[in-house]
Amino acid sequence: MGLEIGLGHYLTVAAILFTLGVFGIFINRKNIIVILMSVELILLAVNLNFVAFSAHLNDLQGQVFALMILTVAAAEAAIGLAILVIFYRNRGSIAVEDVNMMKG
Amino acid sequence: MTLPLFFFYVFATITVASAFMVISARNPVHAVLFLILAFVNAAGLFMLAGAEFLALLLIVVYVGAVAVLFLFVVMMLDVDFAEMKSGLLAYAPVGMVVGAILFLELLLVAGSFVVAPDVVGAGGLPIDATMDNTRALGQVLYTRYIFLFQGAAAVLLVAMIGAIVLTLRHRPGIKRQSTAAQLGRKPSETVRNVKVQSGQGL
Amino acid sequence: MNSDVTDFASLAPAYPEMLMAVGILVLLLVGVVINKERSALVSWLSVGLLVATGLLVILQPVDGVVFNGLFVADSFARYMKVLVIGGAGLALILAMSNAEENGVHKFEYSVLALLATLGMMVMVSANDLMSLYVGLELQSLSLYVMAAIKRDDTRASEAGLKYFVLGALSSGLLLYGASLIYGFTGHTNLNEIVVAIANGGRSIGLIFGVVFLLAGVAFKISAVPFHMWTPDVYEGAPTPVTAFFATAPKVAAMTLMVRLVMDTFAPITQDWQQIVIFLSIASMVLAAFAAIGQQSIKRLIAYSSIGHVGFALVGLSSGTQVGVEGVAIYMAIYIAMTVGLFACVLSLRTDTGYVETIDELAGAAQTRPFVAAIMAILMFSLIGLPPLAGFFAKWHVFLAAIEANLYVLSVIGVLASAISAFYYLRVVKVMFFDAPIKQFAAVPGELNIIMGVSGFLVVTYYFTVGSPLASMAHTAAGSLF
Amino acid sequence: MIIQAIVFLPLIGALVAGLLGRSIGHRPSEFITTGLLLIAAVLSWYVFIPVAFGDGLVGAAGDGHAAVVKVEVMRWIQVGDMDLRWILRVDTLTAVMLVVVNTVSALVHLYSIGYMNEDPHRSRFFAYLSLFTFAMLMLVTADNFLQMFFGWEGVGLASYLLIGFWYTKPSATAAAMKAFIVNRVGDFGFALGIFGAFLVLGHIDFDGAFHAADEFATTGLPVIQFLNWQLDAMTVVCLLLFMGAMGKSAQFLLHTWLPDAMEGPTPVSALIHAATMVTAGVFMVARLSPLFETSPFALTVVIVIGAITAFFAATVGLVQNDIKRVIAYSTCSQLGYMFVALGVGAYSAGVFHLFTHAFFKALLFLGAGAVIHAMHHEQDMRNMGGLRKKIPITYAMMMIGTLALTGVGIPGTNFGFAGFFSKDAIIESAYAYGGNVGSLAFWLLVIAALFTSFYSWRLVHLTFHGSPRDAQHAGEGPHPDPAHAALESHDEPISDHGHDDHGHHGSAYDNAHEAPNVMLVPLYVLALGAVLAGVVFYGMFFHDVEHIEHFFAGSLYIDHEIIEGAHHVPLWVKWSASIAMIIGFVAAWYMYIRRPDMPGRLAATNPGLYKFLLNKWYFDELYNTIFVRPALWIGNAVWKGFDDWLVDGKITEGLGRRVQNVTSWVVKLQSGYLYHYAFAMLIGIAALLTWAITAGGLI
Amino acid sequence: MTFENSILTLLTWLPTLGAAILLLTPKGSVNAIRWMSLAITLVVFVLSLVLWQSFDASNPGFQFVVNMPWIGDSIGYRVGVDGISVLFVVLTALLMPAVVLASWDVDTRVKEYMIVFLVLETLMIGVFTTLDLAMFYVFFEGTLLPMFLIIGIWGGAQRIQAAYKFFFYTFVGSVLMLLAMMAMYWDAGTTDIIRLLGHEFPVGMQTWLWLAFFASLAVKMPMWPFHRWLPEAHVQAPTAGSVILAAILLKLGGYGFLRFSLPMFPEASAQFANFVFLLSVAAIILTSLVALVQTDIKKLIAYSSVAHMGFVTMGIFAGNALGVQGAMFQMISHGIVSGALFLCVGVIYDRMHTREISAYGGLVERMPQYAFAFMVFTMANVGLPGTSGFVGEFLTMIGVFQVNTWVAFGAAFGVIFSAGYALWLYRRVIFGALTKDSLKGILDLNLREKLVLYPLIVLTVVFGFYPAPILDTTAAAVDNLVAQYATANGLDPAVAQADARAPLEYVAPVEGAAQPADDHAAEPAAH
Repeated sequence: MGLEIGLGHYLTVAAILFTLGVFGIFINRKNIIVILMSVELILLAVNLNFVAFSAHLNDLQGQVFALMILTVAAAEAAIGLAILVIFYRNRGSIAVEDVNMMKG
Repeated sequence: MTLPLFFFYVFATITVASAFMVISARNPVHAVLFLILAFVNAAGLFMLAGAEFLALLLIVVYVGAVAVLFLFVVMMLDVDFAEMKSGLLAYAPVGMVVGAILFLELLLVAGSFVVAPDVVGAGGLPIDATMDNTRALGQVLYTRYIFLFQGAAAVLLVAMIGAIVLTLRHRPGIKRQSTAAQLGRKPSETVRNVKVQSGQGL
Repeated sequence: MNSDVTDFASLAPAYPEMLMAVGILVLLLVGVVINKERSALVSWLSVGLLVATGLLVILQPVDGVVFNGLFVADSFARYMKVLVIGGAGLALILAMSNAEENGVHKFEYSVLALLATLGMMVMVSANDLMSLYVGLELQSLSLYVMAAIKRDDTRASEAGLKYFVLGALSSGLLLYGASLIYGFTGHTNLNEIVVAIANGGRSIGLIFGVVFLLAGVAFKISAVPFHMWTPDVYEGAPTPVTAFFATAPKVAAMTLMVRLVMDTFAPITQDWQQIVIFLSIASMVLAAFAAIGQQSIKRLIAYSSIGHVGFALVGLSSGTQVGVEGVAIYMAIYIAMTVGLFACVLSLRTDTGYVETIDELAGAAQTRPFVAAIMAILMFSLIGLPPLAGFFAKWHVFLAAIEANLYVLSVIGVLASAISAFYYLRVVKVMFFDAPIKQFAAVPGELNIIMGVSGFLVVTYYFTVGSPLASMAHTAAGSLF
Repeated sequence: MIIQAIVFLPLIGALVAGLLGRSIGHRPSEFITTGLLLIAAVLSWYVFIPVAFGDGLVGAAGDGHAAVVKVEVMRWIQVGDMDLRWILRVDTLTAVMLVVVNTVSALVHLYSIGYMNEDPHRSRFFAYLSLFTFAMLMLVTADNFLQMFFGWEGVGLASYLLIGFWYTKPSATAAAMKAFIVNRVGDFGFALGIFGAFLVLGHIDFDGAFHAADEFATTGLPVIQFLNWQLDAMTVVCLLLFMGAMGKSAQFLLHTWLPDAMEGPTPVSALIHAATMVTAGVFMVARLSPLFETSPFALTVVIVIGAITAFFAATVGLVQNDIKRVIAYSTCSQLGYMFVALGVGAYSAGVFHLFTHAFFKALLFLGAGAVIHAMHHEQDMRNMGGLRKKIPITYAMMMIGTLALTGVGIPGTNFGFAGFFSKDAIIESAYAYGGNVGSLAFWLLVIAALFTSFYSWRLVHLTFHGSPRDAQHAGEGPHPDPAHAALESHDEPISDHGHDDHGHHGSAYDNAHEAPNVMLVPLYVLALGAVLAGVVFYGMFFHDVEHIEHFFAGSLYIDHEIIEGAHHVPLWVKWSASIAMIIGFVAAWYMYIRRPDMPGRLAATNPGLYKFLLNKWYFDELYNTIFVRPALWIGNAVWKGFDDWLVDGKITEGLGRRVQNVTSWVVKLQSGYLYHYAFAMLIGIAALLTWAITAGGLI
Repeated sequence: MTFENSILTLLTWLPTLGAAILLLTPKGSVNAIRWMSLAITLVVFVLSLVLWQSFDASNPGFQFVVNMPWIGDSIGYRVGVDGISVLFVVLTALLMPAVVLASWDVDTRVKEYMIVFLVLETLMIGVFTTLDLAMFYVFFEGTLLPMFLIIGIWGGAQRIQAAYKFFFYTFVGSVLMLLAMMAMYWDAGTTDIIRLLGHEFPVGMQTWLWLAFFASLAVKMPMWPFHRWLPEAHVQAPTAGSVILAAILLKLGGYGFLRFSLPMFPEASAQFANFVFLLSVAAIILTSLVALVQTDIKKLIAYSSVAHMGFVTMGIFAGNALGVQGAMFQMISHGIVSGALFLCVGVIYDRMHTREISAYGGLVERMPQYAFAFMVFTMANVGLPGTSGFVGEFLTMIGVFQVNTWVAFGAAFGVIFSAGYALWLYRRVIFGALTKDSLKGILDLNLREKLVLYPLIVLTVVFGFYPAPILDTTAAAVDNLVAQYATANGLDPAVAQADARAPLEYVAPVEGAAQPADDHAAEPAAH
């Protein structure tokens, strides 16, 4: 890779993505699916980090790690959506504000 | 500015912008589409960093499967978007501040990255420049990381079981195809020859 | 490190996990093949599998690092695995009575629980950030599903959803931390990270990595402020599932926590110590206060478990071997008490269903004296009142904290435990001092046994298990130093 | 064995009557206790006579003679260097007291058989009496401070029980309580005095303490840090001890309980509040004379308090209407005399007066009891009058008592009633003491003698002379303050204990009758004592120093100078008391026989003074205002204000409420919204990051 | 298993064994349960007497010692008694049969009731016999549990609040003590009390340790102003609970001071002695005054307990043989007397179901024997010489007088006030005319109540006249303790043994002239 693209660039992009993902989770009142997508953004940021570090350190472990994350994240998305579906079946809504039966 | 750097900025900008749109789009379908866009551009970033296999995987698995799954669910749930509340929360400023602090601190990390020279290349698995990326990964995945491979398999198994146990429903009263019954049918049971008188009907 | 994974004998330290994995697949097949109405068979087979695995763990001949450094088996891992397996097994037994009503009658439940347990075992034995992550996710994903397994129940699905969303977020945090640590040390293997940190010293990136990583683990042990999911999930999930949540996963996550801070981050003790102390104080104090306001028994238990994590972290805060011993003992006693507590909760059914709120327990001492007595004993033990086991648990962790001169932490801790007495006593008060209002259904036999054993151990801890447990914990902790 | 018998026979009697009284019946209880007391009395005289007339005390084994005989009974408290044992110590002083106590007690027991004839709780009464006697004997035979304190408190208890004997009568129980508590105020000082004595002298037994006090002559007086002052140790100790004496002997400031104590049955008043218990203070100071002698200042205080008491009580006695209260104030006054004697150093004179006083005052009380008995428990003298004809024997006895009390005798000769010798001895000693204090004491005592004479004769006149003034014969009597009178004396014991009913009131005079013999015999014996005690024993107690020294054999400090001085006072001093007595008599005769309307007019013209005296200088009211009410107020304030409001309401429950507040706040945090939860995690991680890098010193 | 090494274990655990047997007894056979409990407690009592009898009073050290470490050198099974603890064991064992007898009429949940009491007995005896710091805490704190249940289940109308208050006051204090114990463990490397007694803690550390122990012990005593839980707990507790609370549980505090604060932190104890004195005197004066205005019999006695405990703390921190012996004696005596007073209250409460003083009056009319018993205990409470109450008060005051006259002066007010409230109570309850209709049919003591009260009367009086059995037992141990304390504070041990004349100064004999300051001294005397 070209040295002119510094690690800092990648880390910054990852940090922005991460922050956006985090922000998406708690700023969002509309739709749980968007929350799930925010999680995907976070994972993307992490993967970006790993890949960047991997390249920077000239070490493959980062990529293996990213590979694992991709795999697991897919599984996670599947389960998340499954749960979302049954929640929708029970409540007829996926508005974040409606996920509020239990509190205290 | 070199070409890679130019592409980096292009990909990075589009990724970030579409990521922003993911969380701010009012229509979830748009959000999913922006997510796809973000993934694709991130794949470009991966590519720039030399992780070709991962870049393609991202497109194939994420864009091809996960994002589509999202899209599918969004469509399936048929949410009445008109009812969705919009607007930021009352405490959004506080959230902004906290988010900003977090972001600045992460930038601090990015800015302060100083690695001792001996760390570079001293990792557990140096990249062999002579081997292409996919091959390198493939070589370690089934040997050195067999444990992880199996573990990931277990995770996928869980996802499978989970998805089934949660969403599979045996609705009573629904007609299903029974292959055995179909194959086991005999003409004698199903076919009746009737002589139809012309002009009369049955 | 490139050991030959085809040599089966060299994988001896991982035999239990292997047995577990194979057993799960077999059970999955059995479950699919047999009639689904008879899931009890799968349940018992699962318990049997756990017992077998547990025995294998105990009898495991070889310690060591296998799978190219991804997996470690040492006495600490063994100790904790026994706890994990024990907690999981007991939780499975608890799930058997009235499984239908609780929505845990599907055979997949057992399989998922086993998969989660496998994930926990991987966590316990993780010697690499990657295996840590995979184990954690294996556990977490199973738990997400288990939380929502009563899929027609609104609250259960909400619990599952909340758990999932927040869990995913915490995974993201953990991974972010892992990426930073990887980036700043160049390694994912825990043993090598120690060396790298020791050589490279501290840096912002590393510290941030540690914070993120610990935050991710803190979520799993539900330490404040990463605890928010706990009360809701505990309340919403079916009670047997809650029992499962409250026992094994906590042990596994705590093990992870201990291994990370005591082993991997040992060179930067001062940095993580601050974090752990913060988590500890926040957990103890917040749980003590929040639990007072609860009406639901399960929420109460949730907060109680948060508080107990705080206490266990007191031991960890010391950063000494005595502290680790304390944590190990604490978790064991915590498991025994929690399982007993859930057995009590599950055995108090009225004609309208399970007892949900504390007030419904009124007068249980007269209508169900045995259950009430056990529950009272457990409550007193959870307070940490001598001569019950809970006291000795606290004794060990605070002993460590005092040794490390963490006086402020200790004082806050004991005061928090005094405040927490408030809500535990309320349960006792309702059961013993108030007049009965409801009749309770008969108690299933296996619950009686679990309650009896739990009560017995808690009461006679000093004479029976106390000393052997302490020496085991000593050995276990010794392997980290 | 004799000594043990003297001390413990009453105890046996008390136990038998108290514990077995219900089963063996009243009559046997009475006989047993009285019998045992009589034996004890006889034995006391048996011990005393060799002391008085022979060579001295008969040793414990009966052989030889000794100044002091000690009988160890058993161990008591042994801690560190302190070794306390129950030891009966008998020396001359004790022997005198044994005689006084046992004689009077035996007579009172006897008298009570008659007086309490119809009381349903007689055996209890006798048990108390005997218990009292036992305690008093323990007091006088004490060999150490603590044993004395035991007897001291024991008599207090018995006094409490006896005053409150008629427990259904609220005034009686109140008086009992008051007696006990006021005594406790004195004991407060006494106890501290004992502690101080132990600290200063290092011994808690008398001999050791006296020996240590003697050593001060060579070492110099010790100084202690008491409270915040650096003080002369012996003064502090003696004053504290004297405080105890003031309480028990009803001296000025701590006298308030004694008049109220008259709520008890009259024999009790005779025994406890005239002859024995109240003299315990005198006995104590006499016993501790070697200590008091080390502190001139303390002695001065003793003189001043004694003199004031003598004067004060006499003034109050002038106007009282309750027959027993008059005698009670008289007792109070006479005790003042004794203290003056002690204070000036004429210890033997004080003890002498104690001795004689026991006889005539017991006589007066028992006589009064006979009057009350005769009048069906009427105690207000304004409702009496003319009883001379109805109860002549009682009248005669009362006359003897009055003569003895007022000190009738011919100065310079050996003719006189008991009080004459002892009182004159005191007045002369006071004069001989000299100085401002001595003169003050002398004049106060002389005036008190005048008053004594006045109120004594007033009593006799009102009771026995003139015409009957009970309800049927009413109209002519002076009723300066009828409302007050009603309040004062119509708190009758309720009917079940005695034979009088309210219906009897009208005919009290007509029904008056002489007491039975069982009550009269004690009067005779006491009258004998009142007549002869002075003449017979003057020599031993006061006549000449050598005789005194021989008699007391070291059991008292003997100040040669003062005794010599007392014998050589000017003639007018010798006559002063007698003259005062005569003036008093004449005044009483004039006011109550000659011009019976005069007291009323006097009272009317000087209402302030009259009320002041009638209300006993308003001491009760004063104490109520400055001690009792503040105590209750503080108690309430601490209870309601500190305990309930502050500690409970604000702190304990306040903390509870704080916890609840925090709880509701924390519970609100758990809003149920996912984004809140995520937000919490985010804030947590941001905080941890910030903390980690700032605390870690990375930026 | 010889007598030497088994007697204490037997004493401690026998009641629990009994409780286990009761657990297996059918709930319905109430009488059997009562008789069994009585039998067990009696056996324990006899055993305790055997223990006392075979106790060698001349030996200041621990006897009947068993020492078995458990984990490392922490939390071992170590038992033993010395002169300071042996009597508490006897006292506990003595009162338990009385308590069982007094509870004969309890008819709700009898089985649980007796079990709880028997367990409590084990814990109480355990506190006094254990020689392990951690086990001390275990027993000490363990008593909370049964007592909480006793108040909460069998208590009066406000029982729940009272139980909570009792629990939290003591619990909060104790947890701090627990931390101190841990710190001691790390400093000394053992929890063996015998070895800890020989360990010298750094002076700076002592201060904190002392304060932490104080937090717990002062609440337990209870010292003013940490006493607020006591009146409520007493009022709400059933009779037996009050008895145990007053007679034994309060003594845990005093015992703790004697066992730990004084010998292990002597410098800190000396440093804080004045502070303790202040609180003690405040307790004696203020709570006595509060007792004076109470309207509830039990509350009055409870407040008087606080006042009497003031004497104990005062005596302990006088640090000389007189004071400490006095405190010991006061504790034993108070155990008997206050226990008996609560039993007395129980007698009339059982009949009338009210504790309001105003509901009574004139009881002597119908209940002369009761009146007698109550009188004896009242007088003992007042501290009349000849009752056990006197000896303790006297010794503590004389002991403290040698150290600080202010304190003795203040404490002496207790002599007055105690007479005030006790006699006031007696007058209102026992004396007066029996006019209230509700009282007309009240019955005197029955045989069972006599069996409970009369032995206590005997003890009260006997120990008043002949306190030697108690004082002799404690003497050697206390002398040892006091000598240690004095040595640690740089004093001559001989001074502490009682002869405190050494510090006196002498002036040359001055003739007559009194010092001007004497006027001030005369002032208190004048009141």
